[in-house]
Parts: sequence; structure tokens; C-alpha cells
Amino acid sequence: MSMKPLHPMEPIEPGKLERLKRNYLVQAWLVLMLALFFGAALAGVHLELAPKIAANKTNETYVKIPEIILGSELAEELAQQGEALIVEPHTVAVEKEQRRIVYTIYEASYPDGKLAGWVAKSSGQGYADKIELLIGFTPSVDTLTGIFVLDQKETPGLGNKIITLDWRQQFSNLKTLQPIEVTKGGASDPNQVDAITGATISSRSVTGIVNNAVADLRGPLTAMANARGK
Amino acid sequence: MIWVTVSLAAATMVGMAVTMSYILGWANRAFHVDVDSRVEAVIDALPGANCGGCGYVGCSDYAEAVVAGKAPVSKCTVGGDSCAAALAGIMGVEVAQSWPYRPIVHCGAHYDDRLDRAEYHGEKKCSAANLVAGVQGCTYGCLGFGDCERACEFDAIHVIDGLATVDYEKCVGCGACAKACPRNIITMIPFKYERMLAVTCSNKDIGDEVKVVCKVGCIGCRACSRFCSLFHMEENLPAIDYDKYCGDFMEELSKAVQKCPRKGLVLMGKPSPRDQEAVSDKTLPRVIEADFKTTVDDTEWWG
Amino acid sequence: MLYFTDIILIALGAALVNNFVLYYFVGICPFIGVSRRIDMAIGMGFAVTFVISIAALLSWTITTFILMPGAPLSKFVAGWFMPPDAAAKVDLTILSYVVYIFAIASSVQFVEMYVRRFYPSLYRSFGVFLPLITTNCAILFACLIIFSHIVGVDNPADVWDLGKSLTLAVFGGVGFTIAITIMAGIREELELCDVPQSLRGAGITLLVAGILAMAFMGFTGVDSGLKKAMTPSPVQAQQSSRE
Amino acid sequence: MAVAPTPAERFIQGILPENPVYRQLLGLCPTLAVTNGLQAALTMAGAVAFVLFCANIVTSTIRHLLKPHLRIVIFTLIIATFVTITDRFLAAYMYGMSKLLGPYIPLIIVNCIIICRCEVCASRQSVFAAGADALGQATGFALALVSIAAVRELLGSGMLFSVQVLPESWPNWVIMILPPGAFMTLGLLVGAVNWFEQRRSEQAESERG
Repeated sequence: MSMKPLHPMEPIEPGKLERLKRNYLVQAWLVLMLALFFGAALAGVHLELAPKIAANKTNETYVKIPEIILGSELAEELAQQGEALIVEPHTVAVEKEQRRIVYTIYEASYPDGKLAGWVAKSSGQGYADKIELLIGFTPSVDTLTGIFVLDQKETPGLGNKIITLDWRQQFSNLKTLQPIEVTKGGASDPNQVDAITGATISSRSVTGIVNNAVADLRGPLTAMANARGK
Repeated sequence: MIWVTVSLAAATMVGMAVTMSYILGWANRAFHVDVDSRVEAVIDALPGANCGGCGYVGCSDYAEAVVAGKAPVSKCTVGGDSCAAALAGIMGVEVAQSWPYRPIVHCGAHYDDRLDRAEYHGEKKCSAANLVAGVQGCTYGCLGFGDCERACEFDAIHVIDGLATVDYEKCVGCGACAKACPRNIITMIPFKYERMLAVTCSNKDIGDEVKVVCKVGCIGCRACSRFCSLFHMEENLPAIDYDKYCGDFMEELSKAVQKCPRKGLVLMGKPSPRDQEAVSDKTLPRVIEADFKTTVDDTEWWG
Repeated sequence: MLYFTDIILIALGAALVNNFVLYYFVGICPFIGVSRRIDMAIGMGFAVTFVISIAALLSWTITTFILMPGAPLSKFVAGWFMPPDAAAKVDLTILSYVVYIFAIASSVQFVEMYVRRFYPSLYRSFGVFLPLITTNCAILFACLIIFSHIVGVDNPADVWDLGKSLTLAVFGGVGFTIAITIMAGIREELELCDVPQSLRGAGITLLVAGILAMAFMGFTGVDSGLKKAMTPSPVQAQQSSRE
Repeated sequence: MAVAPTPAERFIQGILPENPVYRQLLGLCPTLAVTNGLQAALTMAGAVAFVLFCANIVTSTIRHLLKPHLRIVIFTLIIATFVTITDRFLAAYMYGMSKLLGPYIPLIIVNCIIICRCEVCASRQSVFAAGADALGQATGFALALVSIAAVRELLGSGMLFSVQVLPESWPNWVIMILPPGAFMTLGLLVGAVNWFEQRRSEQAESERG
């Protein structure tokens, strides 16, 4: 068979291998290999570390619960005795203004099974950003035991004084039946707290979050306490 | 559980990479813009500093202009001659012989030549003084506060006796002084020779008005344009056609220089050996600050 | 109504109160680099706003349908190999950063090609900024904020939908545009000032940015105040219901 | 042609002559955002160092396989992976810090320092040189971060590493901890570094002349 002379201008038919090489997926083989490898590696890291991170997240709340419910002295005493409160998380859903709000509630009981109190996680708008609080109730839900600020970005030096123990202590032993009020300069009424100088809005925000949570949760928590008592 | 998560993660990544490369590959073909291959070659040859020194937005903009034939190949100051040669190679043109551009100060009035001066109490900057009327009689001439001197990175322009004077030994032709001058009396011209003839006045008013404000300013007598065809008058002021400027006109030019009643046509550029010899035994004048000092307290203008 | 309030608050927060550049410090590189002229600053601002919206759309979609625990697509695929309740726990959120940056990079490239093909004049005016945007932190930051409002939120009612995510993105971009345009305006005036030699360029720009940030601090609390004004105080509502 | 710098020289270059923050003005976002305290700044510097080092090493290892038009994609992929790993490690072992740094850890992905080093150095140099370069740049970045954080924390709260250093009577300059303080501190420090550099070059010139 005689071979047709190749015309100089005639394009040479690309071979199968050539065509394959020009495919952009083949060109990107390194990207694909790396993606495969890194994807697997990341999943490995995730499986290894995820439980630890989850534990960190819950611990952040759990370590504070004894202090909120019992106060720091009693909590320390308990810890010295090598005992700890048993904490059990619940969720409580409240219907309000066509919106369903879900609270995380921690039920804390003494090692002997006696109810020590309730802690609710609640958050709301502060002066600068979201404020996240833990609010402690007595077993009968008629009194607050204290609050703790989990997360805030208030102005340093002014609004961020809401994290100080001095200011937070005002909330312990307040009655839950009526809303807490913020005053400037000397709280006289039983249900009043002093505003931080120069940070009235931050103080009001915290109080507002507490009032909201109390209003929402007093009913459900009382019901839960009663159910437990029976 | 473990293996499902791991393989699902890997599969997600690979799936994403595949989707991405297919979409981008498709887009590359679907949205294909026919780019002249020369544009890409020019972009590669340019330094890629995107400095805007060429007067275009960036290197790619300039590259397009070059390929479109709208811009000369020698505009890139960063790349210099080698870059121009490379672009010329791509475009298949020869680099036109390019002359070094150097600034010319179109004012010849030293401090004592200016008339009708007033005390100026403001900030000692041309840009500020230019906003105030009546600092000196001439509204075209050099103000002498040295904005150009501050703009120069090469220490090549100084205010000497109230007039900005270029030191052509040091000047590299960056054009910073021309940009800095608020009165736009510094222009960049091609230096075809070591020394070029220049009109040292920018005053466009009629002769009588010029005489009131300046001892040396151009009165628009047209003598130069009568003797030399390189001159043409624009608004009472002669301008030299530097495109045609060459040695053939030397005779006409020297005649025009002689005939100028205000001695406003001056050769500018690097000093000739004869000049250097003539002043070799004298000490050069020191740089003198502009003397527009206020008689009142320096701080007063702050209010 | 409540949803509307949320949208307004997110928009206000992203554009002014918690301005991306002046409060969160993201997108500083173009803020310093491309703020020399007002027209360029506006071009950059629009380019960022556009890309940030596309990136938000993509990241919301990918996170909701593939990455988050119990997302429909991954649940469906995992369901072939494992029981449904285990499949619902498959968590691919670790891939989020990689996926986001890829979504951003490819959408930037896609937009660049598209604009170049169909709107050459637009490409001329702001196409040059597009490649710079890939490494702009503001875009990735918007994706991360959206991520934090989808995954790991305690309250299902607080999970952001597409509308809220897009609001954040668009108004984050608007905030960026505002900041960079103001900055460019100030810098054009600064050209006329006698700045100490060593502070010229980045130094003075950062100092001015500091003063600008101080001015924007004045917006702090505006959103919380507005929220109070727009939602009836629950305590009052409770009291009135008691009466 | 200039002699290519040795790894040791590369290391030293990164610390001051080519300091990523002060000289190249790269990676400003974390520089401003996390410098209100020394601890956060050091953690951030550590995270960046880890990512930079790993990314440089990996890039340098595969440098012969890179195709020009895909290289940026590959750099991004590598960097994003290492950043994710760093982020999770911090969340698992330094939870408080991870919460404090928040989104600024993932934002390392778009930190120009790293992609710049991959592009300029690691994709052309041997593994050893790339590693030295990464360490130098990371040290320079850490120095810049620590210097800014020290100024801000000291003036803003009178403390260093959360330990009271200035007397209690020091009126805390709260503004230093807030965003404006970050911009101003960095602006003034950049000015100061420029000033020193100018003075040094002037001195060198006068000695020569």
C-alpha cells in the first residue's frame, strides 16, 4: 500500500493519547490527586479531633454550673470533697410571637439525687454584639442564683465590666416574679440592679436578656420541677 | 462510619474540583474572546509593574494599545530600551530613534526681573501661592517656591535667585517637575542635541502688559518668527517646532537669538566645554532661597 | 415583620456598625492599596460587592445542602452505606474552608471571563480588580460569618436562610465600598499636604484609617437601639398581657 | 548575576530587611485584628508560622510537577488544608484561644504572606531553602505582631501577657484596644521603621561620600 504523501498544510489527526492529554481534567491531575488526598486527610483529622472539640464546648458551660448555682465558695467546697453536681441537659421550646425559641436547660442535681437548681443558656443583643449568658435558678424557680457571661464583645473598660463578679453578684437572690430593673446610682428596691457607670446600655441589655429568659422559662421550669418532685 | 466519612469527604473534594474545572473549561471556551496572540506576547515582554508610567491604566492596557497601533513601543519607562526592542520585535516594527526628553523651564525672570511683587504671607509653596492673586505681577511666570525642587528625586532642579533652574547633568527626564509645577511652565522636550534652544517665557499677554510685570518677558514682537521658520506665534508667544528642529536651521536660529530684544531665547542643556572654561575660575553662585518673606510674624497666617 | 426587622438589623450591622474594614479589619490590603483615587476605589467597591454576593450564594448553598450535619445531599449519599440515623450525623464541615476558597476563586474567574466576553467596557473599568479580589479576606470572611449562622446554632429559628445571608453579603460589600471611598476622598486631599517623609504612603493612610475607625465607632449601639425600637419590649408585652 | 542567597541569608532577610508587615505591608488583616493582647498575637504568629512552613515545604516538594496556569489553585488548596488542620488543633487543645481568634484563623488562607512566599520562593527553591525562608518570614511576622501587641496591650490595659506591668494608677487608654488604636499603632510603627531605615541609608551614604 502506497502511503499518501502528507500535505504540508493538512492537520495531523491527533492520536487518542494526544486528545487525552489535552483534556483539562487530565491536565489538572495534580489538583485532583491533592484534592482526594487532602479531603481524606481532613476527614481523618475531623474524626480524630471532633469529639475533643465537642467536649471543649460542653465543658465550657459545665464547669461554670456549680459556681452559678451554689456560689463560688460552696462550689469549691464541693469540689474539695471530690464530688460534683450531676448535670443533665434538656431543651425547652417556647412559642412566642409566632416564633419558636429553643432554650438549652441544664438540670443540676447533687450526687444523692436531690435537685440543686437549673441553669439556662440565653443570648441577646448587647451594645456591640451578641451577649451569651448562663442564668441560674433555684430548684423552685422562684429565685435567681446568679448569672455568668459566656460570650460578649462590649467596649473594653466600660461595657465589658459586665463580666466582673462584683456586678454579676447583684443578680443572685433576685426574685423571678417581677422583672428586674436597672437604676443609676444605688439600687434600693429589692429587684433593682445598679448600672455600670458609662455602660448603661450594656447593663440594660444583660438585664433584658435575663428578664426575657425568666419570663419564658418560669412556667416550663416550674412544671419540670414539679414533675420531678412527684 | 469512619470510612464513609473519609471517602465522602474525599469524594466531595474531588467532585468539587471536577465540577469546577469543567465549568471553568466550558466558560473558557464559551466566553472565549479572541485575543490577538501578540497582546499576550507583549504583556509577557512588559515588566508587569502596572505602574501607569506609560499613561495607560496598566501593562495590559498599554499592550492592547501597542498592538492596536495606537501607542509607540518605546513608552515603557521601567523596561527601557531592551523592553522597547522586545516589543518592536513582536510588532515587527523598528524602534524609532527616541530622544531623551528633558524639562525646559519657560521662564527667564530672576527675582529682580519681576515687577509688581506683593508680600505673600501664605504657605511657602507654589501650589498654594498660585491660588492667591498678586503674589507677583506676572501670572504666568515661575513663582520660585520650589515645588519642582521638592518633586525632583534626583536633585536636578533648584530655585536659583527666584527661578527654577534645571541641572541637566543630573536630570534623567522623569518629568516629575513638569507635573509638580502649578503654572505648567515646565515642558518636556526631546533633546536632539546636548543643548536646545528654548523660549524662556510663558506670558501670553500683549507686549505693553508684559513690560509692566517683567523686565525680560516676551513682548510678542515676532522678530524670531520672521528670521526662523521654526518659530510660530501662539497667543503673543513664539513656540519652537521641536519635531523639525535640527542642525539645518542653525543659522536661522542664531539670527533669531540675536534679534530677540528681550534676550528670551536661550540655549539650554549641558554646559558646553567653552562655558565651563569661562566660569572655571569663578565660584558658582550659591543656591538662593526665594525671598518672598513676610514682614509680619511668621505664624500669623495660621489665624 | 420580625423577619423584616432581622434583615434591616443585619444590613445596618454589616454596612455601618460592624463595618468589615474598620471594625473587623478584613479587606485591609485593597483598602490601603487601591484607595488612591476615588474612581478606582468605587470600582473596587462594586467589584467586591458583586463577588461577595456570589460567594455568599454559593457558600450558603453548599453548606446547607452538602456540608452541615444532616444536609440533604450528604445524608442521601451516606444513606446507601449506613443506617439513616448515622447518615444524618455525617459531618463534612471540616471541608468548609477549602470549599469556600475554591468557590470564591472559581466564581471570580468565571465572572471575569463572563464580563470580559459580554461587557468589554465594564471589564475595562473594573475587570482589573477582579484577580485581586480572590485573596481579599472580606469575601471569605462573609462566607465564614454565614457559616457560623448555619452550623452549630442552638436555636433552629436563628439559622440564617438565603435571604439573610445575601443581605449580610451585599451590605458587607456596601460597607466596604463606603469605607474605601471615604478613604480615597481623604487621600486625594492628603496629596496636597506636607506629610513627614517617613509617614508618606502606608503610614499616613493607616493613621487616617484609625481616625475613620473612631468615627465609625459612633455607630456602635445604633443597631441594638433600633432593635429595641422595632420590637415591643417583651417585659412590657408581658405586663400588658397580664393586665 | 547576583549570587543566590543561602538558606541562612534567606532566614535573616525575612526578619527585618524584608519584614512582611513593616517592609512589604503584607498580611495586615491579622496584624490589626489580633494584636490587642500578646497571647493572641503569639498564637496567631504560631499558627501562621506552622501554615507557612508546611505550605512552603509541600510546595517545594512538588515544584517540578506544577503547571504554570494551575499553580495558584494548588497553592490555595495546600494552604487551605493546613489552615483547617491548624484551626481544628487549636479548637481541640487551646479552646479559649481558638474562640478568641475566631474567624481570623481561617482567614490565614487569604493571608498574602503565605501565597506570596509560595509563589516567589518555594515554587523555585529546594526544600531546605524554602523551609529557611518560611522560618525567616514567620519570625519577621511574629516580631511585627508582638511589637504591635506589646504597645497596644501596655498602653491599653497597662498589662503584658495579662500581667499588670504599669502601676494601677495608669489610666488605661481604652482606645488602644479598640480598632482605631490598631490602625494608629501600626501607622506610627510603620513610620518609625521607615524613619530608621532612611536615617541608616543616609548615614551609609554620607560615609561612602
